[in-house]
Amino acid sequence: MKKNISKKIYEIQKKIRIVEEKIASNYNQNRMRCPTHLSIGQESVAATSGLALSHNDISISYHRSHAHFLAKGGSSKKLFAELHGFDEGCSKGVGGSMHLIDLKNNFYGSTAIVSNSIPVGVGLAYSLKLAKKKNLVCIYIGDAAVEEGVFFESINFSVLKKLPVVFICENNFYSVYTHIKERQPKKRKIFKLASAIGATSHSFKQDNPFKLFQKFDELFKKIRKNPMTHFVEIETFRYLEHCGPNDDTSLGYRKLQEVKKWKKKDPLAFSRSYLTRNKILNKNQIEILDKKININVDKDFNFLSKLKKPKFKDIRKLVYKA
Amino acid sequence: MKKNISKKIYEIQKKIRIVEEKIASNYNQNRMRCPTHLSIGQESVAATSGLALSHNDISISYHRSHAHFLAKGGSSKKLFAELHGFDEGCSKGVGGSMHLIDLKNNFYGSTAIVSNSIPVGVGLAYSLKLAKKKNLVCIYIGDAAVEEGVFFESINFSVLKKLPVVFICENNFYSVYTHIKERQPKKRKIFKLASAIGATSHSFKQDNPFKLFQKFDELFKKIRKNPMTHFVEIETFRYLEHCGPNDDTSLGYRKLQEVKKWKKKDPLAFSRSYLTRNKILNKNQIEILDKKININVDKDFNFLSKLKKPKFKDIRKLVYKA
Amino acid sequence: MKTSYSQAINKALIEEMKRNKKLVCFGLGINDSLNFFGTTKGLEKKFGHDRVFETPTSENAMTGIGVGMSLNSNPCVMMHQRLDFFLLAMDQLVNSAAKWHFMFGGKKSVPITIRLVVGKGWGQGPTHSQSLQSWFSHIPGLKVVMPTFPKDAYNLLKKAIRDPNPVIFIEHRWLHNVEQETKKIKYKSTKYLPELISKGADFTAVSYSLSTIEMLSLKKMLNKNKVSFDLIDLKSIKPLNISIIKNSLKKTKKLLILDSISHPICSVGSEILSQLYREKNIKLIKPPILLTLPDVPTPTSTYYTKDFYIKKADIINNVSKLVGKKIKFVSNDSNLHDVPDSNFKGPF
Amino acid sequence: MKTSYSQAINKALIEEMKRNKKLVCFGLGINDSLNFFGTTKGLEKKFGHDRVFETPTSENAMTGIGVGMSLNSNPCVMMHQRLDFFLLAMDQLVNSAAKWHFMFGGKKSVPITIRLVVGKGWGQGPTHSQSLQSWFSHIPGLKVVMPTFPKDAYNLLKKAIRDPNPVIFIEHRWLHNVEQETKKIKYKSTKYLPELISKGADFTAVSYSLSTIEMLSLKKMLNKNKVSFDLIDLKSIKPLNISIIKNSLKKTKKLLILDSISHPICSVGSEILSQLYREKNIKLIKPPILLTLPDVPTPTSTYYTKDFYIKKADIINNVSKLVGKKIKFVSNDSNLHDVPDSNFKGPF
Ligand SMILES: Cc1ncc(C[n+]2csc(CCOP(=O)(O)OP(=O)(O)O)c2C)c(N)n1
Ligand SMILES: Cc1ncc(C[n+]2csc(CCOP(=O)(O)OP(=O)(O)O)c2C)c(N)n1
Ligand SMILES: [Mg+2]
Ligand SMILES: [Mg+2]
Repeated sequence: MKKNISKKIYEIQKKIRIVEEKIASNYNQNRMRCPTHLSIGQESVAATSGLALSHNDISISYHRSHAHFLAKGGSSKKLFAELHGFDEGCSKGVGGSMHLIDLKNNFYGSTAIVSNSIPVGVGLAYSLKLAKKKNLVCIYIGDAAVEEGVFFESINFSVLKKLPVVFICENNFYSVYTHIKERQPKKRKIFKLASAIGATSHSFKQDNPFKLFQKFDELFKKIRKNPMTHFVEIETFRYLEHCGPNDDTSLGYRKLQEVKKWKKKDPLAFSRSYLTRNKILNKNQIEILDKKININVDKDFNFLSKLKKPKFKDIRKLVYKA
Repeated sequence: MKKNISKKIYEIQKKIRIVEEKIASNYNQNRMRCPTHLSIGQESVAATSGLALSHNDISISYHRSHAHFLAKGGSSKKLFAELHGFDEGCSKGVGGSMHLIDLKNNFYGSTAIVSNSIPVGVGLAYSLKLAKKKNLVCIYIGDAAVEEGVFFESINFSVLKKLPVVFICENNFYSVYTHIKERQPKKRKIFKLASAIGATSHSFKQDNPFKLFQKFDELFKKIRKNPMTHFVEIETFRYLEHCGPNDDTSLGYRKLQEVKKWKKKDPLAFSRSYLTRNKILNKNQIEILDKKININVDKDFNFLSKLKKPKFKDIRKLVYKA
Repeated sequence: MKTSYSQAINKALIEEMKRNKKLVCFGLGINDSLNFFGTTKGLEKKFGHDRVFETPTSENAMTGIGVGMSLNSNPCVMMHQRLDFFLLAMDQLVNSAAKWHFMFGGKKSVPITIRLVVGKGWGQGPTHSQSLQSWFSHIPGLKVVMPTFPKDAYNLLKKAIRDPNPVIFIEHRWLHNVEQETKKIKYKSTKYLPELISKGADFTAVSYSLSTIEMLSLKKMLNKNKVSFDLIDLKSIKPLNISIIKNSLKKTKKLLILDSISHPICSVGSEILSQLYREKNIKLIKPPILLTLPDVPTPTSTYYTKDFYIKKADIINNVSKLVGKKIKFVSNDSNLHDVPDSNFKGPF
Repeated sequence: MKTSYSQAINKALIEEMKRNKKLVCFGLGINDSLNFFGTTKGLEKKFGHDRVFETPTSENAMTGIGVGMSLNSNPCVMMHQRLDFFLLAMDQLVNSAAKWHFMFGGKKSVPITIRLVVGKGWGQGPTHSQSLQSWFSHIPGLKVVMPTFPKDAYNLLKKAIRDPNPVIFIEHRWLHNVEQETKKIKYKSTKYLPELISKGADFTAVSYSLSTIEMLSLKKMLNKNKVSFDLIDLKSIKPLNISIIKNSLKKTKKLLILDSISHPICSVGSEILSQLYREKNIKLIKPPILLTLPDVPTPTSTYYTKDFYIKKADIINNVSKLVGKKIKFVSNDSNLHDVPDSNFKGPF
């Protein structure tokens, strides 16, 4: 792998982490007044798949979408502004954390109803096929998404029409506070289910982001060449509560040990040591890089203080396009 | 197999055929004023599964349900009355051909929206489990039903909760006039899909109803003993048009050859010759039996002429149970 | 030359598919031998399987897929042979299509047209006969049109297809064979506005879709009885513009709304009354009359539907009350109250 | 002793589960650490996992499963943390639950109660804030209740659970912490009827759910301004009985409907106006006033929701117009218009 790509992988992971931590540490000031699902712990998937997507590839996501938005090129400034409800937000503050969009980077939005964006993604892919474009649509979903019938209907259509779609399922084992074993048959692997529906299915690991990137990169190239529906399941873990900025081990629905186990194999920590181990960057260089990211994120966050409070009348005409 | 069971299998098949032919031959008189989906050609599945179900087993069905209703013990008198819109119909004429019910025989209804009765069947099974009853719910579906998300949601729940459910999928290759290959990925067997979801799956053949009955019988006994979700796919074929009493080869959506091929291996004809071949009944006895069925069906049909036309005011209070 | 409603729709579809190479049509039955009640005849042949396709029975996903296509430069027309089936797709309709433009800050809109057919008679029964225009009207972000005549169907379908927003286009099945004398049908840019289609003095009648045909069919007989009325055909249910109704009421001061393909509670008829009631300048001489279906699901039996649907006699009795006149009429409600005309061979 | 709305619901559920060993409860979050806003506390422990269970995220199937259970002697209570999620289940609600008893000729009914929570404020946004009582009311076969006070919530939830028909029970999230002084709450057999909860002379106010709380909160201030009003709390949206409204209007001849958790078109407020307008004996001095949300999806930003939701000032200005009096008031609409009270820590 080229050095600059390795560096980039770390950089995106780190940026996502810092942006999310920024949100977390400021959330209790009650100025981000919207339900907010952080992806701290899950950045590896977004960072590597985002980097492997080309500009003209499309991605679409669900309620936990900050990472996917950022990894597709979305601006942290616009993300912060969106969470704060400003006109400068990526959705003018109308959508909030669960409705991000960046059409310039072909991030076609995230939505708040479980599985709701899945068929939309498949429709986007149908258009790619009609236009004979050599690109793909990446649909991020959580593990609960496959419980909604519309997932099944959508993937059936996607397979039937041989659409260039890759589903990336971030299986973090929980839907809110309920473990997957209370919602889905034991021993049934999600990616195998997808395979039986007719998608070409894969199970990737998040732990080594560099390997993961390569797998995505190969897969996406293959799909662009030979449009087909693929499905990737990746086991991952969120460190914080389902919605909000806090640690939630006190709730008792998951064991402290489980959380610790995952934190111990934190993919961001892996990347960091990988860079030094492989002499891509030394410790000092990494610190400089981290600092740069931190400064930029701070700047993006601080710009909020200059923004004007928007008014309902500015957006009430947006219900219909004129 | 006991002789009387073999006889019974033929008898039910034949009765369904005659009832359906009675409807077909009278339909153009325009007194059965409701959409009517006949199952001529598909009787083997209903007859054998219906016979294998015990009285306390429940069944539930879809728009093409005359056969399932009759096989569970439903009265042809009430069926005819229902199609004619009389108060004496199994649903008081309110439901018509697509909404049959016979609670006394634990036939819990058929409904007209594709897949709509599936979760209802699963819910019925949940109650069986709660009541610790050693029975099962048989959910009849067509091949298009598995395209609806609710099928997937329902079977997921059924497997998750280990409910005593058997799905019987009558794959007649068409949804209205559209072949399955335009709706579902090629080479994907429905029963394999169900198996990947977590159901124990089977592919049975309709051609020899006696074998088919034995398979159902064994399977149902197993489920009653060890409650689990099973799925059976059976390839079958309707001889007439999708909805209505006519031959529809002229429409051109299916080849005459295809129809002929299926008619040639008509399971009812098989049963008839099986009875004589195995000396269960001789030709004469069969003719007597046929005649008896014919006479009874005629009687059930003719009783309609004595019925009074019901009035809207008789049923308008039925919207809510008092 | 006469053009039927379904021919008008067919023509509109063909022309729009030609006009916009990106337009896509799909739905169950679109390419089968019956061509969606004749309305999609020739479509697949002319424009190919990729732009005109059958779908799996997956109403919710197909709606979302339509949203995705229309976001990605392929406006589309989705169609359902019965509105009832579309109940499976309320999430994608309400949470995606209707809100997309707004909730992403106006970044992009969803140019999707959804054709829904409403069944009546011949045992359509509880789940093949529902008409939910009042549901759709309740949702911000949707438009709802229900044209009555072939020309309007043609113009409004074309308008809906070119509209950058989601439009619900509801066709009553009994209108498909309605014919209109036309020279050559040509697109006339049109607005989502009601139209005064017949003038009179004694009262104002408001109706839409099949109700308008029902109301029109009484005109001669009422005129013979020296009763005349303004007849306003809504055409667009949302946006709903009531100024033309107000104008008429200034003259007649009496109102009958025939909303005969809707249940009563929170109906379009109720909405019109609510808007009028809140107006300062409307003074009616008598309480307005609203005729709807009863608050009962549709029964299947033809014996039940006879009194379930609104009969001519019901309308006339109400007109009689409203104008304070006895009206002589010979009931011609035939036994065949459950078919639109003698050409119709049930059930669909 | 004070009882909160969520405690009242919790108590009703526990008692009914005890009373009827066949009753089953299920829904997302029912057994998680937050106990469905506290309303299902202790349920699983007391009654076991089979009768109180978490579900997959499968709203449509779970509704049908509830129908099946309730047909097979297990009445049930299904619950959704936001009404918006339930849009996925319209087929099973409308085509199964609502019609079952009717379409099978009255053979059996569906005793299912569906609890739906409506979100407001703190960035709930377009898809976590919808309240569709007008949709549900439109459908024959459904009942719809929306109690405002803990005691009514308790009584009506118990009534709904014992009702042999499907009942939609809509709880506004901002009511969960509302408390009511009670001795011991005890079941009082009740009817689906509105109640006159406060008497006055100058106008009639009609409201329900959170709107009633909003209206009540203005009482003191209006009284200080020498304005008094009859306040009618609907409680039951369907069946909707308007006789008590009519009686009040005979006295006040002025009407304000506060339907502040609904979009305007085909709303419950419109339905009430429509029914009143058609009455012979109602004569209003001024056109009635109907206040609803605008016909716009809910925006997320707190800056936008400020003018999106109905403010006290809006209500007062309208009252002022209605009674023809200037009303002095100090606006106490705080910056925190998007939380119900100081206890509320967003977002859910
Ligand atoms: C249709 C629907 N049902 C329920 C919810 C409530 N809800 C919000 S997030 C969530 C969990 C989804 O879990 P998963 O897909 O695994 O994503 P994760 O939160 O774990 O990233 C649920 C159930 C919803 N938003 N939409
Ligand atoms: C939700 C829904 N969509 C569409 C229809 C129209 N429809 C009626 S029957 C039918 C075909 C179903 O095919 P299948 O399940 O294979 O049963 P078959 O008619 O072949 O026995 C369709 C699509 C419907 N009734 N419900
Ligand atoms: Mg998860
Ligand atoms: Mg079939």
